[in-house]
Amino acid sequence: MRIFFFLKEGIVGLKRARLSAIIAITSFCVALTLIGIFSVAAINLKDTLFQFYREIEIETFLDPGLTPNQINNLQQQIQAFPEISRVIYVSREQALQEFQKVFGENLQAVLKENPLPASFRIVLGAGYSQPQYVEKVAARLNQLTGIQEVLYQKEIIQFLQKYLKLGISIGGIIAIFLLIIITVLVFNTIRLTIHARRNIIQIMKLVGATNQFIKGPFIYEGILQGLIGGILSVFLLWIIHYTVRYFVFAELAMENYIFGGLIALGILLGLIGSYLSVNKYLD
Amino acid sequence: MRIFFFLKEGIVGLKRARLSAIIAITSFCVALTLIGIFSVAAINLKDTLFQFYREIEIETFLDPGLTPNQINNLQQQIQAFPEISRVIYVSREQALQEFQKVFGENLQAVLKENPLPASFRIVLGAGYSQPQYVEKVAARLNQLTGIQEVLYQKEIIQFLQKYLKLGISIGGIIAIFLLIIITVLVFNTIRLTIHARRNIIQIMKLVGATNQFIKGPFIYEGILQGLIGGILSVFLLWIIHYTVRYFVFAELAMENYIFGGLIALGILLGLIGSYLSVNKYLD
Amino acid sequence: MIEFFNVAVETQKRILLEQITLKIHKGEFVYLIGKTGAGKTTLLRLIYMDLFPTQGNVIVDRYSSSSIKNNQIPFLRRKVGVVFQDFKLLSDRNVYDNIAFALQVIGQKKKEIRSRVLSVLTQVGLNHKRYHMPELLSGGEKQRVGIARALVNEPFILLADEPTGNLDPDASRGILELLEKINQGGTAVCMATHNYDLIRLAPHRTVLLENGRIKKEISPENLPKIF
Amino acid sequence: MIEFFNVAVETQKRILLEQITLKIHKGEFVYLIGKTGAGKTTLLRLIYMDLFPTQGNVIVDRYSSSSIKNNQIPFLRRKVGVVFQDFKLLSDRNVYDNIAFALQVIGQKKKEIRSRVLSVLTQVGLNHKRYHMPELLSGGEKQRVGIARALVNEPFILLADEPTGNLDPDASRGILELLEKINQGGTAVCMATHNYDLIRLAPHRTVLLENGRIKKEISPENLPKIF
Ligand SMILES: Nc1ncnc2c1ncn2[C@@H]1O[C@H](COP(=O)(O)OP(=O)(O)OP(=O)(O)O)[C@@H](O)[C@H]1O
Ligand SMILES: Nc1ncnc2c1ncn2[C@@H]1O[C@H](COP(=O)(O)OP(=O)(O)OP(=O)(O)O)[C@@H](O)[C@H]1O
Ligand SMILES: [Mg+2]
Ligand SMILES: [Mg+2]
Repeated sequence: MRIFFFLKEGIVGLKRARLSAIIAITSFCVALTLIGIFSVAAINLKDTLFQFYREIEIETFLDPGLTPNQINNLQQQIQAFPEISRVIYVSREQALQEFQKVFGENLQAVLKENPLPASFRIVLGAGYSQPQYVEKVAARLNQLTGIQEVLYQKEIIQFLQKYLKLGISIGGIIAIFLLIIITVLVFNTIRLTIHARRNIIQIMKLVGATNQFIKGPFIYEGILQGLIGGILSVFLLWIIHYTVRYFVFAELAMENYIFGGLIALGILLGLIGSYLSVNKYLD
Repeated sequence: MRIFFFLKEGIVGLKRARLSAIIAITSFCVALTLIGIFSVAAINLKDTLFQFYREIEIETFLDPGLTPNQINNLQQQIQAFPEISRVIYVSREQALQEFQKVFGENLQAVLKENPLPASFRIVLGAGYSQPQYVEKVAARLNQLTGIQEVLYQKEIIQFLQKYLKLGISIGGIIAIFLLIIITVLVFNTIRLTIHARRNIIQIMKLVGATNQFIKGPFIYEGILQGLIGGILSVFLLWIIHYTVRYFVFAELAMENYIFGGLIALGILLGLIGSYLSVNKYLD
Repeated sequence: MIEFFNVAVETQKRILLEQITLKIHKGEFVYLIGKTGAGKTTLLRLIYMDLFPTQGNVIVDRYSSSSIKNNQIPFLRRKVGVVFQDFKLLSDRNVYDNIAFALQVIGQKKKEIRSRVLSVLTQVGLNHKRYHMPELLSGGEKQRVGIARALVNEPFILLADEPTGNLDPDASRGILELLEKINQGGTAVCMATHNYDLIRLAPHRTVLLENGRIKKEISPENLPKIF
Repeated sequence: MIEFFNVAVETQKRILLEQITLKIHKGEFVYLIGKTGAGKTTLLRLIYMDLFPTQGNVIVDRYSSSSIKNNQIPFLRRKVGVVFQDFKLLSDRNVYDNIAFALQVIGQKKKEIRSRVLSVLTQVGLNHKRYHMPELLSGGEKQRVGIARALVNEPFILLADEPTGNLDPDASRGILELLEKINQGGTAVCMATHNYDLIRLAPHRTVLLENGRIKKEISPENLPKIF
């Protein structure tokens, strides 16, 4: 009964205070859109990094004196590492051919002998292609007998590790501030829309409305504003996402939970914001 | 005369509508702080990238048969490239020593002969350490006679180039949206603070105030709000910057013009926002 | 039913009311007169507890100003109909909704609300303007909406703060007749007024305020001698 | 000086005023009477051009409703003092500043403002409350602030919309005397009122509105026969 009355009053309230409602809804919409853009940026950055890490290979050079049997043994030993998904054997001959391709020179012709060792190319499992695992695996590989040298794309991994920490810190700080700031801005807007109607609250009190009763419509109005703003921000974000995919970067990823999250966040902010704001006008 | 009256009225207006003023100023403050955080993030990202690029080296392997004279000639030829700041000669012996350090094996002992060529290590000038220059310089070096092979950190440069475009696109889009959204939010706040006093504008009109006269105090109030919000955001940003430097990342850079820019942006937004908003209540 | 015990209201600057001892009985009709600024509105605000005495005690129905809890005040106000000097209409809804609001507040059913609002609108003669917004009404019409809102709740007492200040003599007489009819139905009425013509027309107990004190209480029989 | 030529004001729903032809001369004192909702406030709004006729023409000073430009309206209003039925005080500043505002608008010097505000505050008897905020004033006091604000500009005509509606008889008489004094100083006065006692006390030309039309114009000599 009452819920319906509040809901109806909330809807009617939006119509009555049209300017305030429009302003509050646009505030919600743009604020949530901003959060949405950030979320999309974050998941894309994450995806990109993971994709890169998936391509990381470790190369282990083998002692020259190993018999085929020993090599086989070693390969099985490495294969058993939980972090490792594939181990590819590269013989000395294959290594020489590759060297020739890269350096364009027939080493064997110059040196009479193949100076290159045989090696394993090791690809890490999906869950483990992250710098800390790469280094751990590399260290453990180094301790195996028969392995002469462990090489991996140290430079890129170090580069990423060095700036990843910074990037995550800065990103995290920005995300926190973004949320705080958006919350402050949206709450301010709600507060002002209610402030513009403070005399109405005053009159409601004078004709005997309980505080609960006064709050009701304002809170439902806030929730509705958040909901509508959230739905609009979903549209907006979808359009932005589509446009960016079309014109700038076709691989831009998107997760559906972001849409749901924005609407939920809108409702939550509307609820809390209007609840706190209207309370200031009740003793 | 009038300017002073408006300014005084603007200040008095802030006091009279204290709640509105506080809300508007906090909105300005947090919005500008957000923009400040973004600017700091942007300049740091830029700095980091440049710092990384400054460390890019190009290595050119020389034909084995060159005489010291020819090498000298070549070095001078390369030195003359406008993009290049330093050229370091690495002789075959030095290269061999370095190889031994990295691979731990005495190549010469095994091979009887040093298979490694002499090389130039080339460092690009400050303005040119960017991927497009690196590739161009490398291509031009390749065409010089006496040079066998040009090597550079292709992987990292390609990695950066691939994701830099994406990063700059996303960053740019976010920056534009951020500015639009912040502007919308701040304008909404100003609009509502004026909306809450619409009856005062109505009364001003009725006692014969010209539109100019009505606007004056509101615009000065808006400018003051922007100014105060800007100054507060500078403090806030300074504190955040200091805290991040202290606890997270000591090398975080900061430019003073960001502080000035925030205050200027606050004043500008306050001016335009209040001008547009108050105009809606005048025919 | 309403009792003031040696009530005083003071602000930092000055005394608004002092030594007010007054009793309004069930179903009584009381005029409150006095110069502008004498304290009539202040006295009425004490009754609907929009203001609390700084000294003494006001008892309304079973509530006392010294012990009433914040969450009891709305329930007190539902039993006290108030007509405000400055109307205090909700500017965001039309006449019908303004009046209906006082019933929605106490959780009345829609059908019941409709019949009661229409009946009270007919009483004050504004049925034809029920869908107007307050800003489109003349001063007198706003006043009548305020009276209708105060009546619709069937309060045990109606406080009217100069309800005829904005009305022409005919309309004033109409309002007075309305209030008397309500009073005859058992509702007490306490009306602050400057319009002595009305008091002459319908003499009732009259309380004269001066500078925040009760100067005189005049019984209906003695009234003709005063004016 | 003020002329209405066959003026009508219509809204979508109904006619608020029609066939109004009226002339108010320099220095005249005119009462506007009529039932509540008759159109008195609407007629006054036409004079200070808060409303425009849908038919006919209103001429005030050298401005005509059919040709006045938006940016001329403020200058017209500076010559027309208006006392509003609902006061329309600026709630964000005190009594002194409310009155001073009407002078700041026209760019008066601070010293001049001070002396004129204080003089007009003394005229309406509110000097001691000059630093009060409007919400702390009684209805009658607010009314007097409104009158003071209307007077401070030394207008050529003063429009008063029921200025005594919230005042006790003594105070009403005081206001009327004030208006008459102003009128004797050469300022025209047009006062909408329900208070026939005042008209009897100070008879002047009286215009009776009914249902948006001028029912009768009564000259001062004929007034006693009417009431
Ligand atoms: N909160 C307050 N603080 C200070 N003074 C106040 C406050 N409220 C009212 N007053 C003053 O108290 C006095 C009595 O005010 P009140 O409104 O009760 O008068 P009133 O008898 O209703 O007058 P009127 O007939 O003009 O309506 C007035 O002088 C008013 O200025
Ligand atoms: N903008 C409007 N739209 C529709 N109707 C209006 C508008 N303004 C006024 N009215 C109506 O016009 C009529 C005349 O109103 P007006 O305020 O002029 O009356 P009045 O003579 O001043 O009455 P009172 O003595 O009660 O103040 C009223 O019935 C009012 O409801
Ligand atoms: Mg009063
Ligand atoms: Mg009127």
